[in-house]
Amino acid sequence: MTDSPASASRSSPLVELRHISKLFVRSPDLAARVAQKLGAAVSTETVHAVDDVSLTIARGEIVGLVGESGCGKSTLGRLAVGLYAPTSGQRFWYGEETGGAPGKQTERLAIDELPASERQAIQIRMQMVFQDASASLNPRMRVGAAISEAPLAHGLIKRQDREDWLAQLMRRVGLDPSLAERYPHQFSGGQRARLGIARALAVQPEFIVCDEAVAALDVSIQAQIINLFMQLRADLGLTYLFISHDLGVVRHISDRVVVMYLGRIVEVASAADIFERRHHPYTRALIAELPSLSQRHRVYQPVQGEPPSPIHPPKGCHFHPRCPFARAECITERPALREIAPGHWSACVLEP
Amino acid sequence: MLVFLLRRVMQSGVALLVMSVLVFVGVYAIGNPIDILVNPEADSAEIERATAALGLDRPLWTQYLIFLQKAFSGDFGNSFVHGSSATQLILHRMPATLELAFAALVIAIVLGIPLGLWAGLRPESASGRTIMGLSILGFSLPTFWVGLMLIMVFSVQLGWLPSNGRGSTVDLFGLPVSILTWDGLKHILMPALNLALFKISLVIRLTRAGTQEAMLQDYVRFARAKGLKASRIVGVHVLKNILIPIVTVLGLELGSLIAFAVVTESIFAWPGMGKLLIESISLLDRPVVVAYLLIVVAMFVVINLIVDILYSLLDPRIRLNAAAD
Amino acid sequence: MTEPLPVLDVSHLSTHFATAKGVVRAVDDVSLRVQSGQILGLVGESGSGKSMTGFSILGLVDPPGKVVAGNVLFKGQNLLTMDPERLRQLRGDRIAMIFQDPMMTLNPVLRIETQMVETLQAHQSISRSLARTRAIEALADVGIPSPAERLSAYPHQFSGGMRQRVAIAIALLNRPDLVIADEPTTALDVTIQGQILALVQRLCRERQTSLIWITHDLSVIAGLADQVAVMYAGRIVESGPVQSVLAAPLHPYTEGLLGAIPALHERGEPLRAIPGATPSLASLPTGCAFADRCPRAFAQCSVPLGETEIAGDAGPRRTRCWLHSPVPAPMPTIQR
Amino acid sequence: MSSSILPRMTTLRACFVSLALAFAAAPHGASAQELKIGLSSSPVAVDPHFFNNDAVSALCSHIYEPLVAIDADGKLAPALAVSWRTVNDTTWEFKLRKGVKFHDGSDFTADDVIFSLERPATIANSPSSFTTYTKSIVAKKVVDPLTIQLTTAAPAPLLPNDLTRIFIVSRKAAEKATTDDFNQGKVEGGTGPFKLVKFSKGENLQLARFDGYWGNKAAWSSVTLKFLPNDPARMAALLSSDVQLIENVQANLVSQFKSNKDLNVFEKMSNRYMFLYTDHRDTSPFVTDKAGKPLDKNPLKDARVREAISKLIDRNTLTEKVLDKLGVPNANPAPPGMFGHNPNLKPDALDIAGAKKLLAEAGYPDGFGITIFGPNDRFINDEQVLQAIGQMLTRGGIVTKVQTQPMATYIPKAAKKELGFGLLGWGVGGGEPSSPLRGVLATTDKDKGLGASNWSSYSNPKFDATLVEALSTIDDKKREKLFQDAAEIAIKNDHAIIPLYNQVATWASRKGIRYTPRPDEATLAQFVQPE
Amino acid sequence: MRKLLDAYSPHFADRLALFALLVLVVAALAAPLISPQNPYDLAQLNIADGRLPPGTHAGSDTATGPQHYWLGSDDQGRDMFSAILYGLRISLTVGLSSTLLALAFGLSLGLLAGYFGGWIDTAVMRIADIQLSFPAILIALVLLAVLGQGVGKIITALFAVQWAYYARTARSAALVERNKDYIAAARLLGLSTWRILFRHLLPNCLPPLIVVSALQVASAISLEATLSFLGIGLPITEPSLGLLISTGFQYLMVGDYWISFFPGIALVLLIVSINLVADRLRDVLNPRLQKQ
Repeated sequence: MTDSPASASRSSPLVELRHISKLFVRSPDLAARVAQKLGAAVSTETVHAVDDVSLTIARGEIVGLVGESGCGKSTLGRLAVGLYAPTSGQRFWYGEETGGAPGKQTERLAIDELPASERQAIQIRMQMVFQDASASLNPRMRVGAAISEAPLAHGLIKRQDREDWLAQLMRRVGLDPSLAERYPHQFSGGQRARLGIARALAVQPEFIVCDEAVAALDVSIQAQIINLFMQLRADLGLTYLFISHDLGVVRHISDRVVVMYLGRIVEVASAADIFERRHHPYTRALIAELPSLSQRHRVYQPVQGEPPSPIHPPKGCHFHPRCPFARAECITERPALREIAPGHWSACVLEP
Repeated sequence: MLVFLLRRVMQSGVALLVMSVLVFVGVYAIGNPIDILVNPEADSAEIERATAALGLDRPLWTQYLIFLQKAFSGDFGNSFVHGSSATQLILHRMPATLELAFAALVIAIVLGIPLGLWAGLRPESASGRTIMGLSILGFSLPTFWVGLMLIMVFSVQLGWLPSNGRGSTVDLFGLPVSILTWDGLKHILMPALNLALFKISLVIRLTRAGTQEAMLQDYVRFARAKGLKASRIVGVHVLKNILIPIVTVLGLELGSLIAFAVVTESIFAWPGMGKLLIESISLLDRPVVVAYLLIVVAMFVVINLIVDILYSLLDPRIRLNAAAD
Repeated sequence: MTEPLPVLDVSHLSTHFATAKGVVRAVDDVSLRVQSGQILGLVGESGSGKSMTGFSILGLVDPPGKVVAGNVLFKGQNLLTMDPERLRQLRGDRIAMIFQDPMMTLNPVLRIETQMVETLQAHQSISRSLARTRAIEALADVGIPSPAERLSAYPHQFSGGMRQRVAIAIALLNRPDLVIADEPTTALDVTIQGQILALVQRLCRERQTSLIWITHDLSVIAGLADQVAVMYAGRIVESGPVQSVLAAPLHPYTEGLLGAIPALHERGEPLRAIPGATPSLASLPTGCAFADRCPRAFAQCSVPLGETEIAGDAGPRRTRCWLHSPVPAPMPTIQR
Repeated sequence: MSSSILPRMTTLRACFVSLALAFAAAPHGASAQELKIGLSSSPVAVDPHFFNNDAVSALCSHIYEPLVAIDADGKLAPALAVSWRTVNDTTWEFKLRKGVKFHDGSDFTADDVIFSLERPATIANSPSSFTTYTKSIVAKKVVDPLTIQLTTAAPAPLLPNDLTRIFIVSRKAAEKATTDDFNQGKVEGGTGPFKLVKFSKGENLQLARFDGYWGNKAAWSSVTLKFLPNDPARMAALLSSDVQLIENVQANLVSQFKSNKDLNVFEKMSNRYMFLYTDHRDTSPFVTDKAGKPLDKNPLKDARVREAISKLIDRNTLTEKVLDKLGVPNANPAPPGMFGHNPNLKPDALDIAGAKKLLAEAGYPDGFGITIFGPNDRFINDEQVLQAIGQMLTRGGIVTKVQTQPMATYIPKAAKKELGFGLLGWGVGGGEPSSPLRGVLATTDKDKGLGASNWSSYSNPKFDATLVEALSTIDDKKREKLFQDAAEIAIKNDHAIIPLYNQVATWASRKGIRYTPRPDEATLAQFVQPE
Repeated sequence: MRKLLDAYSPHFADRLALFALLVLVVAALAAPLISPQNPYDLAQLNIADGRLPPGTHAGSDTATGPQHYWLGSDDQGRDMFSAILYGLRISLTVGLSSTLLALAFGLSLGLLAGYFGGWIDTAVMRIADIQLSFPAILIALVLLAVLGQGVGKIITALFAVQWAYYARTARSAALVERNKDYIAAARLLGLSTWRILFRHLLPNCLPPLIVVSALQVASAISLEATLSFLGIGLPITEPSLGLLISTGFQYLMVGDYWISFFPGIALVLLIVSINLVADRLRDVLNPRLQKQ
């Protein structure tokens, strides 16, 4: 399968999602089924949170995932780390490079088909940093215990080494190790974000999904955390899927940007291309609305309409009701994600 | 809506079935009703006759199946003691209990909501704290104790109110109602108050908590920013929001009012279903006990249904179909 | 000064909260001025007191909070000393407010119609049917499709953006002279935010309504406002015409804020983050609250200071920083 | 065991009422012609043949009459029959009263008697049938409209006593009537001093004077019997003049009521015979050693132990202190004055030393452990009595636990012989003591109808023989002697049961109202008179 | 300590309630040490000392010898002071143990149901629904009629009445907590299900339940008193406060007020103080109000 928008620059993949879909279905219970038999119109509500998405993330790459609320970007993030089981599609993990330098042979593992013990070993290589740091930390656990719990449970560190290890890790994310015996609520928002990162790092992951990890932070703190993320990548060679609604942040941190709209990927390109050679009308609208410091008394000319309900998405291209360039075919046919330039993919019929 | 109703009916059906089995077995486990029904002067032959006459000579499961078969056609069997239909007996007593329960509910609402609002709007004031203190007292004092105290003070000592029984009734839509006569009102006042006591406290606390919470909401601030008068903010914006939990809880509490009427009816000799239940348990009159519990649970179901519908009327965000979980 | 009478003139406003942990100075010696038809951007991070400033102006501070000092002159009348009934009549009529979370500002159990009609009827004796007509017009103005039908809907039947439009319609119903908008687009998506900004901009311009736009996002202010005031820890640290402040910030905090915005950096380059975290409002230092995060702090910064007015190209600017104080500070008596 | 099954709620025995003594409101409302009575039961029917139950029968006694009545002294008295005699060993002849009218105006005849004797057997769903009293009759013969002969299979000396339980109803009025018809007042088939106006189950029975009554006309044109099983409620009703007469005054209020100048109190030693039954089986479930380990031998089987128990009980303290004088120590199923009373049977006196000696002789010098059971909602101060007995036995070395429960759960367990040692009371009705002898003491024999309530498993062939002989002895003198002998064998010689006392029945009225108290505890409006 | 007390409540009434509760609990705990008589030992009672007014010195014929009946004696010659202490013990035992049992059981079921969902959830919740559709007092009435008497039995009955309530509350708490990201994080970290349930979910579902159960202790005590008052539940020789009130009521106005009055005061004091303290706890533990 080569149709997945893989990174052009780095060819050594780490994680691959292949034709992943996630449906949230409220299935009718017994009573509803009986009512159905009696002729009542009982509809099954299905939300296509993620609709046939393929994505490959290379080792050491930062992929930014942008889109508005409800577009399925968070769901995709959770699918990627395995918090959600996909309705269809597969996840692959590329093991350590096996061969010598020239071959760069890596072993491709379908994660969810592995035996439990092996899956577990891979599973903890993939971690997540959550948006709401206060909800993602157990409020009734001391932060030191919360950070060291998993590595102790998995035998990654020894109990007698815990103190040193913890101090080192906390310093690494910019926290004073003497705070280890405190509870999460005794920390500020920025510190909590660091705690969330430390906990994820504790099991030595290779791949981290950052789900709106800086969205709740004030600008000044947000900058600190973004810097930390970049620092960690440089130090540890981490791979990120960086999910955010903030194009500015994504542009700054990412190597590659994926734009989602209503469960589908509409455009994939390098961070530079997305801004300079944006193709999909939705991407264009997003970038146009980006507040800018340089404009004064600017005249806002926003894209019209609002994202439709994911329960009843429009046929064809999901964006066509709001698209100024919509054609007849957009209403009926789902545009395929095609490579319009090397490493630049777009799901729009418009010529590049 | 249909799904919702169906779901309710199915759930209730299961509940009723389980309950009938439990009560059947339970009353059976308490003892053989024949032992206390039959006159001690009777000999063994009479005991056997009576056992057969009441169908108690068959194995329990057969008795249950026979009961079930009849129950499906709406017949809960005849009372062992009265000989007449258990359902009829209960239905005959039901209006009195319902009247008492509703009177208590009305008292709880009429007293509880204003007091709760007051305490919620002024949580730190002396009056607010006094109201809350009293509500804790109302929460804490056992019903039986309060009932006896009420009788002692108002009937015996002051002689203002009759201590027991139901006053004269007037038929309203074919049901005897006592609140329409002076005599009836005098009779119902104390038992209803006694029964309501706990609920008044409950309503006060719910209202207060709801008010305090609502007052912190943005919509209240927005209403103030719109320049609305305080009376409208409290009377419309706050009240309508807090009514939702209050209606829900009170609806569910109506069931417990009916159940707790057992105690109150005993103390005030109120001729309702609860008194019938106590009598029936003490006589091991199984058909009446089973029928009583089935009817009460069925009433719960209906009350809950009404509560849910009311709920959806009060809270536009709720669609009945969504009440699935 | 030949400036016309400002619509709003706030001076030395302080709002304190008495809590168990001490007095929280949520708003501390804040002075603002909004001219007719002007848009003032009030910028600050969370907990900087920007929302509380808005509430204080309108008299919407809940206990244990209390406005302890200052004046709020609305067209020359002091709102703080005004009879509560008169203040109520002004609120929602001459001064309106829009809130952050459109999910929470509209009463969920009342129809839009009720919430609009009551707003009209609270301030003028107007028949219900006329009020309805006005409400429909107002909904149409904010771009609600088929407004007559939507009038009888409940808030939850609208999307977030639509709800915010309704809230704006309600705020503007009585054609107020001043609107205070408290982060009204923060909870919205970027495309919807653009729509709301466009709407507010258009309506204010058409009606010559003054606007205080409270936000944490400097880049929104950049495109929208005429004047900007930057708050930190309950105080305004800098204010002035937008172009001057953004182009050449006077206060190190403003400078830091701008430095933290990724858009102003090369991709991948480390951001110029402000170190440390916002201080607790309950235990502020006596001098500049920003001092311990400030790269340019010096001994004097622990001495209390007032605002300094500095002339600028686009108009006067003010800042609260010893770096720009014409008067040398007295020697600090307390060494931190 | 009692036959009035509807329990008072013990638990609501709260008694704040006396406070009212000082404040009691002046009587109001009731004219001399109107009488309101508060009953302690809530009878379930006014069909006289539906439910063999004392409370129901007492209620029915206002409307219906039997052939033979029990008078206020507990003796047989003519009612609808003016006289009766035995024609031979198995045949009784009853002469009926002349000029008696039913409430519907029709005449009372022998045919109505036949109908009334047959009707109980036709009521299939009766919870407790009156056939107990009629089934010995094998033939009925109408000699003339006012004379009837009843033939039994075996000699039935107690037939007149049994017939005190059978109310006579008019065939014409009742032939097609159901129990519901009776309850709804559709049947005007009684001859009693009152006609039914309305029966509201659980609330009251309203009666009107029957002006065509053959005997002394009732003093009240209308009577309401209110059902007030709740003690405080009933007391309060009297004090607030809601009713003019109540039955079963709370024990601890009797002396206060007596000293209240607005009230009258009436007392009568009831024929309710209170005793303890003891397990005569080889092992008994709740008998243990003092540490609580079960014993493999049942000490209660030893008559000396039973006697010791009896000697440990201070009956005077029970009746004077615990019962507030509402009890009279008594060992005899037939209380003084009743047919069959045995003057030799005296209650044991308190004798702790003697008891300990007996226990030592029986092999229990250190005593043993036991649990005593009983109801808590049935008899006067039943719970307190049981606790006091517990104390008394514990003091004598028999470490006693006390368990009380509502009658409804107590009786079935006792009947299954799961308890072994407990308190029981037996209303000795019908004017003679055969029912407790037959039910409690005779060896259980289903075919002969004996020992249906013999929960102690007592069995003495000599007692059985004596009793059976008595039950078929027509001659009153001889029969009385046999009853006396039987009681002596079981109670005095064998200590089969441990007799305690007889309850004292109480009534209280407002001043101006008198009641003639009855040993059967019934409250009948026809016995209420203005002062 | 001072700080704790300030955090609890600045109001005198609330502090008084806390103090009263402590005194009552200590008195109940120390009952066998401080009561002059074991009121449950029939050998220590003498009916001859029945209904003595408070302060009487009597009791020649009891195992304990003569003593002062400071609060009088009941109809059986039971020293009221001792009886109240022992009654408090029973009330607290019954209230606490039934509540704790119900809490433990309901909480476990509720957590499992909430965390795993699916058929476990459906099964548990249906059973709880059925249980909850019976009014508590009716279940207790029928159950006690079946079970008979004894402290263990009344605890069983009250347990049966309460567990479903906790199961439901715990489940809804678990449903909320389960969807929080710290649980997701724990799963991602490969922690075992049991660890997630007990180290992460449980401590976070507990606080609201603790407040509920504190209130529930009071209502269990009240229900026990009501049932005792109705004459079922406890053996008469081991009276709880409810039973003492019940037996004493008939003497209340005959002049022997002490038999009912003192236990009544003790009961009301106990329930009111528990409720007051629980009420404060609720406010103290409620994060929404705390933020203010």
